[in-house]
Amino acid sequence: MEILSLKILRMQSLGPDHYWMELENRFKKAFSPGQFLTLRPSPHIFLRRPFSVASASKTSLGILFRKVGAATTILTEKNPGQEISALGPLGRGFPIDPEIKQSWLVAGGTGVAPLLFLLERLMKIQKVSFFYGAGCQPLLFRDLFPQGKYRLFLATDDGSCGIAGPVTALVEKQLQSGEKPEVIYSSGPLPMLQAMNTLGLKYKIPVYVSLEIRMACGLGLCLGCVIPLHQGSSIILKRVCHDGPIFLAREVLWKEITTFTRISNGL
Amino acid sequence: MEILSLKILRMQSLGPDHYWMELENRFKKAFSPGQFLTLRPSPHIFLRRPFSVASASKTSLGILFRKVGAATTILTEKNPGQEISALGPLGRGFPIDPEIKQSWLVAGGTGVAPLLFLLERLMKIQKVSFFYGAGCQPLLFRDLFPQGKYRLFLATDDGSCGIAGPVTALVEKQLQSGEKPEVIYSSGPLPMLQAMNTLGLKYKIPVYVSLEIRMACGLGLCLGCVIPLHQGSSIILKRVCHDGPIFLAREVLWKEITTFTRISNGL
Amino acid sequence: MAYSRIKKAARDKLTSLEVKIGPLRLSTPVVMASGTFGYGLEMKNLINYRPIGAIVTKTISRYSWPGNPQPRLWETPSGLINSIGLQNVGLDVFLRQKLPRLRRLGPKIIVSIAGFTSEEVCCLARELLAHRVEALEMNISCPNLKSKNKVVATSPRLTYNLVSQVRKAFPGRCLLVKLSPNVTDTPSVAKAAEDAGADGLTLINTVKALAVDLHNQQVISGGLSGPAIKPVGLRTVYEVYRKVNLPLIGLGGITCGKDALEYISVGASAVGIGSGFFSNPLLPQEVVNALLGQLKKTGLPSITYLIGRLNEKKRPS
Amino acid sequence: MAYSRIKKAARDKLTSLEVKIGPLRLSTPVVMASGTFGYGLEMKNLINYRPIGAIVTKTISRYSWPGNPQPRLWETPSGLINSIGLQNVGLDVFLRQKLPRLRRLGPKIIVSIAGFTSEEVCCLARELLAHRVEALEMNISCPNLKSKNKVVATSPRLTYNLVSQVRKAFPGRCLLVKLSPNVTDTPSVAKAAEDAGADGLTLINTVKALAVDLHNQQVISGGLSGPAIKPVGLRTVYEVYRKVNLPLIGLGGITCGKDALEYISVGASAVGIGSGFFSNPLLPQEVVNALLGQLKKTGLPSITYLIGRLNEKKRPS
Ligand SMILES: Cc1cc2nc3c(=O)[nH]c(=O)nc-3n(C[C@H](O)[C@H](O)[C@H](O)COP(=O)(O)OP(=O)(O)OC[C@H]3O[C@@H](n4cnc5c(N)ncnc54)[C@H](O)[C@@H]3O)c2cc1C
Ligand SMILES: Cc1cc2nc3c(=O)[nH]c(=O)nc-3n(C[C@H](O)[C@H](O)[C@H](O)COP(=O)(O)OP(=O)(O)OC[C@H]3O[C@@H](n4cnc5c(N)ncnc54)[C@H](O)[C@@H]3O)c2cc1C
Ligand SMILES: Cc1cc2nc3c(=O)[nH]c(=O)nc-3n(C[C@H](O)[C@H](O)[C@H](O)COP(=O)(O)O)c2cc1C
Ligand SMILES: Cc1cc2nc3c(=O)[nH]c(=O)nc-3n(C[C@H](O)[C@H](O)[C@H](O)COP(=O)(O)O)c2cc1C
Ligand code: FES
Ligand code: FES
Repeated sequence: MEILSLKILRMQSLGPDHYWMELENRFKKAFSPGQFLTLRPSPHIFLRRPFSVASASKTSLGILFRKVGAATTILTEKNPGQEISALGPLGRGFPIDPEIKQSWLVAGGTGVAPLLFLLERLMKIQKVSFFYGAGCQPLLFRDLFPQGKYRLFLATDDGSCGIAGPVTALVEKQLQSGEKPEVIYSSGPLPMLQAMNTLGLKYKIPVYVSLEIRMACGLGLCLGCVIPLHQGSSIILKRVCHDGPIFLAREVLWKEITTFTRISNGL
Repeated sequence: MEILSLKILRMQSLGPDHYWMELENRFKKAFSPGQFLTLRPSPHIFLRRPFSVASASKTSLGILFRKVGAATTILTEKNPGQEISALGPLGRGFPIDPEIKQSWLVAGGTGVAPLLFLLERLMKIQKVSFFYGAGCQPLLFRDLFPQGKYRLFLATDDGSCGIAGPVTALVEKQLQSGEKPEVIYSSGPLPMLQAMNTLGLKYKIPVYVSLEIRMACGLGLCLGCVIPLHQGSSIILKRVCHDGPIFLAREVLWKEITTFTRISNGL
Repeated sequence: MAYSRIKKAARDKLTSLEVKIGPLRLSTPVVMASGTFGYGLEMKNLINYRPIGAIVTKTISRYSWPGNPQPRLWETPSGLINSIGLQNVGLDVFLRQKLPRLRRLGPKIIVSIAGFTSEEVCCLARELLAHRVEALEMNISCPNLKSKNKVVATSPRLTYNLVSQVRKAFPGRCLLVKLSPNVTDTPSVAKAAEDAGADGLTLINTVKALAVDLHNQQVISGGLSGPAIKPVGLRTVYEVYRKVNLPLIGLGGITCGKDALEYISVGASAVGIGSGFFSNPLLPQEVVNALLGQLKKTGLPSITYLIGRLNEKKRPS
Repeated sequence: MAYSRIKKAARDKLTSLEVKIGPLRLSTPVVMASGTFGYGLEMKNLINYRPIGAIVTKTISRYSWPGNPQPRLWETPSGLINSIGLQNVGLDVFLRQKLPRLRRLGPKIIVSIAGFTSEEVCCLARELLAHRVEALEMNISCPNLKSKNKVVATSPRLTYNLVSQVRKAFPGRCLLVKLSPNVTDTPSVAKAAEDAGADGLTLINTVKALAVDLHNQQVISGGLSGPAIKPVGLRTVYEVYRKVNLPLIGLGGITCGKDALEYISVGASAVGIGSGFFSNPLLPQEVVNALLGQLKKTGLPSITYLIGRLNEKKRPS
């Protein structure tokens, strides 16, 4: 974990309200897929903001973000060459089991960010299928996908690209066809993650989800991001920033989470 | 008085921490020299900031500002083409008596701003001498001065341009030489204005000063900028934003003002 | 929203933004707060008064008052500290020079009053009644009016006593009491004001605060306003709404239409615009636009249906 | 600064940033506040602990406590509302798993405690004394510990009673009391804590606040921290410094070295870093640098000479 002032290398508009930002990577420790960092876009906004790392090389870190409020609006006004305070790597990434041969990645909207990074990693060692859904064609950022060996399934709500409907329907169709991965990794809006959990339970496939929740410190200090999890027969409290943001979907108490947050993040 | 979102036409660094900004002028009412406007550089800074108008044409308004804190720092980051909320014209300008044939303008540091505008106006109708002092040569912004018929006397603290010493010494030397204007207009840091008041009393010349004080509304509503003035035999309260910022120096209770504010503005 | 309630609203012929604060009917719930809109007259050339339901005057006292020396202002993160010290023209000048012109502006006029003794406050109330003023706001959170060195609004008992007396001096018209957040238990003070006969409550006044000016080696002690205190204002309105049955004017840090909706949703019948006006004189219009937008979005016929919507617990009745 | 005082300082061999809070000697006046630095262990890989004079632990209770459901956080203009609800591991786990590791970090350890009854608090104090803990901070501004439904820190009497009891249970070592700003008269509560034998006071805890989430149609009730409340914290320290003779740990909204100097100038002997750490984990170092810079600039040998410099009125003695 380090706090650094990093130069912005690139800033690119991807489509409606979505941006791609590249920062120089001077972190000593490498990020693994699913981990995040926090940025401070302006001294006039109090809290740092968490963002998943969407790509990482020795020299640069890629972030895919959506403009939703004050901090992300200020981010869109940044120019290459400016510096920004970055703190990371934070959280634990997606668990990757070397025994596993076939995994599915299921992304909804802006939630595609951490899965792009995971894809980069997994496609070299596993058979990977990537399911990707968004509201409409301009919100499916296909340019961000790496070249390589994996299958890409696309869905849009309005049918403007790929099949029409939620990405989870696409996943279920594929499951119904008899195909079955050993593990599913998913990231996106809560209702989608809940649907993925249901599918995972139904088809007996472990599903890992990346959870988003309001954070204050991102460091495990404030206990602001704590959620209850089933573990064995008991319920335990975990910090999303420190113990997550990746959790096994079937351990999450979905009702607890969905009653307080309806994050309208894409899809 | 109007509140408008104005396009920034020009943004230029003048020297250490000093900038020249030009805004489109869409105000229906014309500014007169000595009047000011308030700007809101960012929604994340609560209060608007007052700035003297340093030049005004039908199409543009010029502002000379010094970077001293949060708001002025944000101003320096603005680019031509961006818009900014502007409210004006505010306050009363320098009183101009059509009978008067000869006036002196005495400026210290950033305080030169309103006097540049006044000079533009007066040099066409009067015999004008402009005394201008600053810390050092890079802080004497000679490029901002208009062409025309007037005398320019320069002073710097370090003697890097013009005579060495405070501009008030330059003024006093000229007064000692027997020359005497009918009126003096002055703008600059408080100690300089106080010295000008002393000179005015000594040589029996009315001195008008432009006062700077913290403001909240700039509109005469909050009574935050109220100062006491001698008027006849009594003391009355006046709002700097509404009744000023130009006051007759001998009416100002200097002690009251200097005990609470030591604004380090240039010179 | 049940169809029957909407029909009832239509029967009642409520115009959509109209609200009632006791006997006072406001065309919109937007109230210009005391001390931040001068005597209401200064803005005639800048803004449109139509969106404004009422103007609360700068607090006036029986005799004119010079206020505090400089410095009177200090900006803080998302806030403003002021120590104006109730500078005002006094009752006589107010009645002669300000009131007649104020009345021609359109919005309802609420005169804010304060005094050093209860007799002084009652005297103000009587004089203003004689001049047919429709509404008063008692500024009892003002540190000048002290009884045994206590600000009245810090004590339910002192509040009850003072409000009862002024109630008698100002019968039949709208009597508002403005409360302080600098109190352990604002709801109990609110209850005292209700019991004493107030028609409505205005909350909150500024938050006790201090700034340090290291450069000039001085401190500035005063009241904090602005966005920084919005969470305090919302909390106070939320708690008071649960304890009393009076209409509330909620304020503290309102700088956009959304802020106004937040206050209304926790129980404010009207909202006050204070120092937010300084940064944006178009705010009254923006608030009205946001409220109309919300009515359109929800299909509700009157803003009154939104009052206290997120303050679940039933109010005592 | 008189030469004689400087000579005396040199004689006393004070290191420049050392301060004393009762019997507790801190190498720097920088104190990591309760609840915003976890159990002090989490940051070992991120920051240097050298600039830190003391760490106050997350408030612990006799038994572990789950805290409040989500949402627990809400950002406000220049502030943060939290409603963690004192989630903590409880005394036993603290003693077994946290304390031994905490002690190896370097800074002094102050254990923050709270309970539902005075017996519970005294029990915590006794156990911690038995484990040779050097300093306690009583979190009596915590809304969980109520006597007749009153938060202890809202009443001088309740404060006096509780502090006296804990004083007896924790003799000879540093006993701090953390006070609330949500009180009509914090100085009188401070006086009660002093009279009951406290060694120092920590002020302020968070400011009662509420946020409205219109999108999810819910309210978030909790305590406000961050730059928004700095003016409230400064005011409280300023007032309490005039009333009591105890060393004060000032906090609320500190986000830079200048803020720390402001607190010290109105009377704080040490400063607490709370939610400001979230935005900038380098803050402890920055504060120390600013304090050292100030000593260099003023030529003073010890930071203690700056304490209360702008709080003119003589303290009672
Ligand atoms: C672990 C993690 C990883 C994230 N990765 C990404 C990413 O890769 N790309 C991206 O665009 N966004 C990501 N987010 C969400 C991002 O942090 C928020 O969108 C951002 O903080 C909003 O800041 P703002 O000031 O612009 O908006 P605000 O004005 O603060 O809020 C606007 C909206 O964003 C939601 N929001 C605010 N804070 C959070 C938060 N901490 N978590 C979730 N929702 C929030 C609010 O509910 C609100 O609806 C991530 C969040 C977490 C916790
Ligand atoms: C009528 C009037 C006309 C002015 N004209 C000009 C001008 O033409 N060019 C220019 O550069 N500045 C001018 N000023 C000063 C300018 O308003 C301040 O420099 C600015 O508000 C500082 O904002 P900030 O956020 O950058 O600094 P802050 O962080 O707010 O303050 C930094 C420093 O500026 C001083 N300051 C802050 N506010 C004011 C204020 N309202 N008046 C005086 N000093 C203040 C403070 O004492 C402090 O030392 C004028 C002020 C007034 C009242
Ligand atoms: C400069 C200033 C002067 C004020 N004067 C008064 C006053 O005379 N009487 C009063 O009741 N409140 C006064 N107030 C308090 C406001 O009416 C309001 O209650 C407070 O500012 C909180 O609202 P805001 O955050 O929207 O400004 C004053 C506030 C400010 C900022
Ligand atoms: C997330 C969070 C948790 C806190 N938990 C505690 C606590 O357990 N005990 C306590 O005494 N204070 C607690 N506080 C209050 C802080 O210690 C501090 O008094 C307050 O936040 C003001 O300081 P700040 O503005 O620097 O954050 C907490 C504050 C925050 C933000
Ligand atoms: S955000 Fe602070 S513990 Fe997770
Ligand atoms: S700044 Fe408000 S009256 Fe002058």
